[in-house]
Amino acid sequence: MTALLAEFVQPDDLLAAVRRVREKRIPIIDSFTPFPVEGLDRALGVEDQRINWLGFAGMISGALLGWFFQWYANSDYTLNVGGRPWLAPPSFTVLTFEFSVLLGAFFMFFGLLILNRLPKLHHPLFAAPGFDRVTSDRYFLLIDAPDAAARRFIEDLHPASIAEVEP
Amino acid sequence: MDENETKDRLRQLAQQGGRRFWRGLEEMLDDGSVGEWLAAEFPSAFEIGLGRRDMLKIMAASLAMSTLSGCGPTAESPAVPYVNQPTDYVPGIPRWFATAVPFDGYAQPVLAECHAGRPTRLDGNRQHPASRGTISAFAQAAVQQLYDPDRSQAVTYRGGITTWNAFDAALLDEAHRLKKSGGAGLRLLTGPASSPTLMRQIAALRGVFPSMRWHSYSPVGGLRGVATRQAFGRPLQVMPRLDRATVVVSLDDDILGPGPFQVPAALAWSEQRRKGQGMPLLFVAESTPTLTGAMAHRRLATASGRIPLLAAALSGQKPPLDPAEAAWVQAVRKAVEDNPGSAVIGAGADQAADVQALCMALAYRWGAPGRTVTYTDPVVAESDAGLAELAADIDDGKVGVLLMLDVDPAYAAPGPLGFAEILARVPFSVHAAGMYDETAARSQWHLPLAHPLESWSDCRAVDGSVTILQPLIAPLWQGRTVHQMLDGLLDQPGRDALSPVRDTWRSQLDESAWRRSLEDGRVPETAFDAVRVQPRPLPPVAAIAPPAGTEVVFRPDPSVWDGRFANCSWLQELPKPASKVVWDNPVAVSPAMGRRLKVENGDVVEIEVEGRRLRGSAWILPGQAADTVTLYFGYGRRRGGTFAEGLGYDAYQLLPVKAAPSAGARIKRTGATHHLVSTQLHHAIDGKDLVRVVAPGEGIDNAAETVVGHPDEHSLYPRYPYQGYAWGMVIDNDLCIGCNACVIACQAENNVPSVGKEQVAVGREMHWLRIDRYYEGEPDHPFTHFEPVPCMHCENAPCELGCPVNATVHSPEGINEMLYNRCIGTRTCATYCPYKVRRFNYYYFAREAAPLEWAHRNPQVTVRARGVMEKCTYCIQRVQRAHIAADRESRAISDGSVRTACQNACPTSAITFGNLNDPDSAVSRKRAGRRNYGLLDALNTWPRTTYLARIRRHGAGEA
Amino acid sequence: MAQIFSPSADTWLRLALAGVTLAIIVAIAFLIGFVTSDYRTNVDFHPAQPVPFSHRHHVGGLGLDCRYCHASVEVSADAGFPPTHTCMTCHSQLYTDAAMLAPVRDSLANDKPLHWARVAKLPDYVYFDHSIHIAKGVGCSTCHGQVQRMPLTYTANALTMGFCIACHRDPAPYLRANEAEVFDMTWKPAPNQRAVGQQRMIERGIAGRNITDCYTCHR
Amino acid sequence: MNRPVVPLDKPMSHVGDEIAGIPLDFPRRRGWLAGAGGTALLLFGFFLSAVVLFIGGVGIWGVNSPVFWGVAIMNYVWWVGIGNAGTLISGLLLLLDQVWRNALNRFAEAMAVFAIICAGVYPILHLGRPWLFYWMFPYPSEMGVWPQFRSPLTWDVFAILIYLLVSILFWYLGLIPDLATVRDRAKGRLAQVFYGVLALGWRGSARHWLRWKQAYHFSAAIAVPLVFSVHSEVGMLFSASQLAGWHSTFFPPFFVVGAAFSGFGVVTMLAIVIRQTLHLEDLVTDFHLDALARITLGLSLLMGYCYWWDMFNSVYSGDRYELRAVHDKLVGAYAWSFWTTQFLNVVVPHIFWIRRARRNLVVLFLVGLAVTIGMWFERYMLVVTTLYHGFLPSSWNYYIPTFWDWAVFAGTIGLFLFPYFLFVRFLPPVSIAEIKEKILELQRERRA
Repeated sequence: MTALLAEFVQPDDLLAAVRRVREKRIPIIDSFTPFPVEGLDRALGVEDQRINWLGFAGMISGALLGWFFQWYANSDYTLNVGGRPWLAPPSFTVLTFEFSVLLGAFFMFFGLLILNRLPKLHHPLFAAPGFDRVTSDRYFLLIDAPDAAARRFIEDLHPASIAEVEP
Repeated sequence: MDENETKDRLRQLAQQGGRRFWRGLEEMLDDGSVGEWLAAEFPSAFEIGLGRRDMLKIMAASLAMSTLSGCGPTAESPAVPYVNQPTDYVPGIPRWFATAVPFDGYAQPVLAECHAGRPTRLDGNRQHPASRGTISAFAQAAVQQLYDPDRSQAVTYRGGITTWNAFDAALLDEAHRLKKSGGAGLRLLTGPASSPTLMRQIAALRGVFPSMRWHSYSPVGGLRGVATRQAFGRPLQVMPRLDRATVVVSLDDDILGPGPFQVPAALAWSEQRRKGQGMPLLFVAESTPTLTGAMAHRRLATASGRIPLLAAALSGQKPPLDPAEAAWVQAVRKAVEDNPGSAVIGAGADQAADVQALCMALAYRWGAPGRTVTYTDPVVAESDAGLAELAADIDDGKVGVLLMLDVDPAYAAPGPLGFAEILARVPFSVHAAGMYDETAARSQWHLPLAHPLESWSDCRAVDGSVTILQPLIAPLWQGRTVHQMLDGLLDQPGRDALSPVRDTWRSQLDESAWRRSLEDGRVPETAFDAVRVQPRPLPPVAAIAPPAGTEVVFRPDPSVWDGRFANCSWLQELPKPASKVVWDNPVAVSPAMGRRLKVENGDVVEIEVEGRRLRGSAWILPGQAADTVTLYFGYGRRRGGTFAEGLGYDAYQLLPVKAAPSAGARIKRTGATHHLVSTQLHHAIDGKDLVRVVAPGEGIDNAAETVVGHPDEHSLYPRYPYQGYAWGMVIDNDLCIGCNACVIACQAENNVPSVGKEQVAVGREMHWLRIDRYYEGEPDHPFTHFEPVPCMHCENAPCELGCPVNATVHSPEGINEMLYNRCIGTRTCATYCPYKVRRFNYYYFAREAAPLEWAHRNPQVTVRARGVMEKCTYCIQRVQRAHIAADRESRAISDGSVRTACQNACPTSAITFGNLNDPDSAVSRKRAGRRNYGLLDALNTWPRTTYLARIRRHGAGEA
Repeated sequence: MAQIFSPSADTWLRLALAGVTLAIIVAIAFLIGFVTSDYRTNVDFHPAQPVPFSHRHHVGGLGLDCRYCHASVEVSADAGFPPTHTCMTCHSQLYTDAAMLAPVRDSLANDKPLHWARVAKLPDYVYFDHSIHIAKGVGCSTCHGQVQRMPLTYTANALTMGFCIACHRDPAPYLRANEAEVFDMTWKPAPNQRAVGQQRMIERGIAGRNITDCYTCHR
Repeated sequence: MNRPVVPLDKPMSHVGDEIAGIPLDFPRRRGWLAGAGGTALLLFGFFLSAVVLFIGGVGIWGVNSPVFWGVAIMNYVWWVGIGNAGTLISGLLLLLDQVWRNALNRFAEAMAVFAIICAGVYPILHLGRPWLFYWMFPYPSEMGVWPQFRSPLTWDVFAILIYLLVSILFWYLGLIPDLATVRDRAKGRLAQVFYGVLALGWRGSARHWLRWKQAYHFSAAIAVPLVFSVHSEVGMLFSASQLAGWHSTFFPPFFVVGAAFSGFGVVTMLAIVIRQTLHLEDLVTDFHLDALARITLGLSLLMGYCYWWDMFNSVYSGDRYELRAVHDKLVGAYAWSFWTTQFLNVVVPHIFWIRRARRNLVVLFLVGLAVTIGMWFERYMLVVTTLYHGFLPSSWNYYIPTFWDWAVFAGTIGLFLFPYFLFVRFLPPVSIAEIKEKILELQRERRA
């Protein structure tokens, strides 16, 4: 089966197209832009907070790791340092925070790669004509096009070009 | 072993590097030597008779060889047992031998700690009244001198190396020739001597050579003999009793200062001082600041040349005095009247004889003879004549054979004598000494003298009692003792070292008595009894004011004395009490003179006395008499070892033949500067609570200068509980006389390296224990405070908080631990330390010592490598030794069974160490006293080391 | 536009990343392995000795007491090595002309000591004291191993800080009843060792002491 | 603003052409070689002096007792400070949604990364036994001993390391889409593969962008507090001691401000150099420089406040030792360091009250330089004036850095600049996608 890749010159044309296509209940696979186009995700109706949650989870686990690691290290070989007790939570706070930041960043970054299925060096779309301008000044819409009607509908949107691709 | 071998070994030794974390002879000398060496050490030193020397020779050789094999960086350390192990020997446990180190003719009684047959450290001899277990810095340094790689190592003739046999032969010829002439032209030159054996031998020599003459010379000491003759008609040793007299008057007489009398004087002084009444009242009039002056209740800075006027005034005459002097005299007289029959007075040894005599008479009149001042026969025997006479005789060609035993006249003679030059005119000149010094270079024969710790000999202590010196190790460089040298003249060349000494005592001491006196370090019933004396009428002293112009006084250097310790890095790096200068001798100049000449510290000045000139760099010394310049002996040496040579100026150049302050000198600044290195650049007390002073019976709480802050018990954390032992230290500032004995003791015990002048100059000295010196009042006549500062072992240790790797933590007994092997050298602990008592190994200082010197390292203490922090550990090795001994028997460590090195050495017992959890321990009781305070206690560090405030009687304060 | 990367490129990239990660893990594992290896900790190290002295024969076979040769073990930090004289007390009678004993005889004859290679070595900044361990009931074999089975003496345990600290943290399993047991090479812990061990800790005053304090061993 | 902050008049593709053109077809090859070569020499000097240091020991430096810390620690603090500002500019301004920030954030972040590396080497270099530095990390050792987690040094070790990792992630995250741009414009196979792999196959999917934005903002949101914590800890390195002049709860904020200040100084210089050499006038506009100038001025006022508030604290405390610390700052042996700091950090930036000065590249550059140097002197003042006069006058001493102190310092400048040259040459120095985003935003605003 094939998919249609429609190329637009203006971001707002893309947005308009997206809205119309969705009204027509034509399934949209994805849309591609050189930069995050304001409102595009809403128009596409994609909703995804997982990254934030991952980061948050990372920070929590980092904090726990940081605190309990210090707790363990101090209890493993208890020493009298400057007359302080071996368990000195006030001085543990700093590293607890550091660790929460570290794991937060890691979760978030690697979460991003995994959710985005990156790295993906080879992708059929790269073969699509003119797709190299997706990182410059062209805006693409990729839709499932089972029938000719849908295709015609897309053509009525006057994209700069239409290409059939194997997603 | 012959000279060439020796030379080779030395060269090889010189090339050897140290080994990281080296510990003890057990590892360093692990080859054949150890066994033989120990075998030779046993049975214990005093039983060895004839044939021992050969044995010892091998040992000396093997020390050299083994040092070689032991110090390679990759040296594997095999275990080397004995062939025949002595019955009472236990591997790994040090043994102690009693002996003495002579100093200016007086015995300093010591106990030597020996590890595997090698003396590593000297302690005082508890059983000896002249020591009571304490010891001076000089005596302790003997160990370092013993292993000094620069020591004279071979017999030389006209500078070329030869053998003992050659010398014996030559001496024999001379002896024959001399016999015929009855010893005409035979001269003996020694330092001050009290050795009975030496006296016996000299007597014997007189028998063989009737016209022999014995000269003795010491640049210090002066005219005591003459003075006592004038005062009492006979030579005497006059001892002011600081433990009994309630008023002590010193006219330029440094009673508590360095020298053979320091330890006994300090012992006596502290005995009375310890009663806490601020007694005795000490009145000092002196030209240059001394330890005695620092302890004075009332100190007068005045020219040495005006001392006769003061003496006259005190004796009732009416000499012209300036207001300050008059006031001081007034105060003294009042004190003397208030304390009838309990005052003593003494004048400096370089004062004119009649002045000294007058003071002796005054002391007799003011005090209770026999109680506040005692008289005994002189301990140091009187010789036929001095150096001046000898020089004259040489000039007249009367001297044919000159034996110079353990003296260095070519260096230490007064410049005007020109002794170094005329020495060449002596047909047969023999010089025996430990170092190849200036005299050695100018004598025909130079003989290596055995070190006191290598020798059989005997010597009298200050109280006259005799200590037999026994060898603790074989002569490292095949040296002979003085007695063996004289044996050579008595037709017994090359006889063993023991015999001459044993001969002296054979009649008095049978074998068992001989053993006992060796074990005790004291021959019973040899102390001198006090003698009753009758003062003779004295003519009034000529109380004429000295001529105008600058006055020059001469003093032995507080660190290297007359120069004999000049090659000892411990003492070179020992801060001089007054100036804290190291590795140099400054020209002491008063602040007033400094202002007048526009001279600052380090400016080179030229002093001219009777046409002779000298250049040295000035040091402004608060408390110095306005127009007086002080020159210190012991420096400006041209020979005498790598450390000794080329430092400072040679004060002997200006020393007048008749020892006395020379007036009418001229001083001017040359414009040149020479950087003098001092370990303390700032001296004003910054806030009086660093050193606190109270009136007798008073406590800190109501002291004039009161505490700023009290330890704050409120903390985020609970206070750490210390069960069991809680080690702590109390230092009594009222007893500390700043004599530096503790500093050297700490250095010797804990393998603290010397770092050299350049490193001290950038502030990298390594002393774990330093003595801070602060001035109070105006610089022209200040009050001086001494304060020993070791690690405070704070319970809230700021340093520990900073260390990222737990290299410094607290022990469950409250000791602030420093783990060298864990330290990575971030230096955070030292940065955080408010007391700056931590020392950092910026380089591998310990390795810079010559391999031979490693022999006196303490095997119980790790030698620190480069890049690690170190500091006072409360002598943890001693604490642990006591701990293990006690724990083995599951008993408690008794109070006083752990004594730190500094505590052991301190002649005034100013330092107390013990268990704070035991309310009855000495340290707890002191800490409970009202004079107790913590240094910087406002910082809430809860120091384990605390201080007792100094006591000052009201009214006596202002100088 | 043409593809820059072939379809397999991703596979290769992922493999490469996985490879790097794996390499790091392996490197760490190897490091740990090396640090704890017998090679580095000298375990099972048979140094060459001047005389092939056999503890198996003397201790295992003849049943000599440790203290016969290591005489100062109860009173000093050093256990001490036997002087040549000690060897000759017997060997002046036994095997008087055995070739292997020649060095011993020479030593006595020429008054030149034997050089034994140390088997149990500690760094110079570690201050181990035999006497206190003996006094508190820590037996020889606990550290030195089954010496009575060693034809040539070798290091039985890795004398690392870990080894020492393990016992200092929990001495109970190693404390023996009495002198006899301390020097008994074949000693086995009692079935209720922990209980008796803790009892002994209290009796011998070990319980109260913190012996993991740094200055216990380092100075 | 008469001129827009981003080039609105040009087509979207223009930004990409301009920036992606830099790595692909570098305009200033000769100049670059010269600069890179020079800094490479400095870098070599760094390794040389490090070797000398490890062989000779820290004794070759001027440190002594009581000044146990010297130039090494000063430089450490200095570099950390510079690094922090990079993250602040990028992260904080992103959260505040400052449009003009997008032209600067990329090379500010690069500056942060390289500055942290420079800072990171010092704690190791200044060790007495540097080969044992790994004892500061928690790993199961046969000794059973762990790092000491109450020590500010341990905090710093982790802080610096984590800060480095997070900044690199943050930096790379922003780079990914731009690397894709460069990839798609690259002609040569090598360039395509190089940038292709780095771009991880980015293809601008709307879903990817959605998550990317979340991630990007999230990193910014945690990077900013991280910066505050990092330099607060550096401040605690001093204030955790009891020494007069250091022992103050005021230090952490004081240090954070100082960090931002010094960093802005360096960013200003970098911005000017890059803008002029690579002709980015339409991206790094006068407005940007003006903004930098205003911030520098503001921070300088804040710095002045900190200095004098710190001293007021000391005086107000009435503590004898604190008073002496103030006295030493004002007239002590090292007063020159204090007054130099005051002049360069507090006086000089006041020139920015003048509008023309804010627009004058030379003035801007010089002030940036002044601030950077001034902040170094501040660290000198803070470290030495407190250490050379401890509590006990007996331990007072002076401090004189040696040749090797300076050699290592010069070396680390190479360690900073050489990688920076590589960055400018081979990576897009300005954020392409973010600028485009802003362009669309502004275009829409105009239409509305």
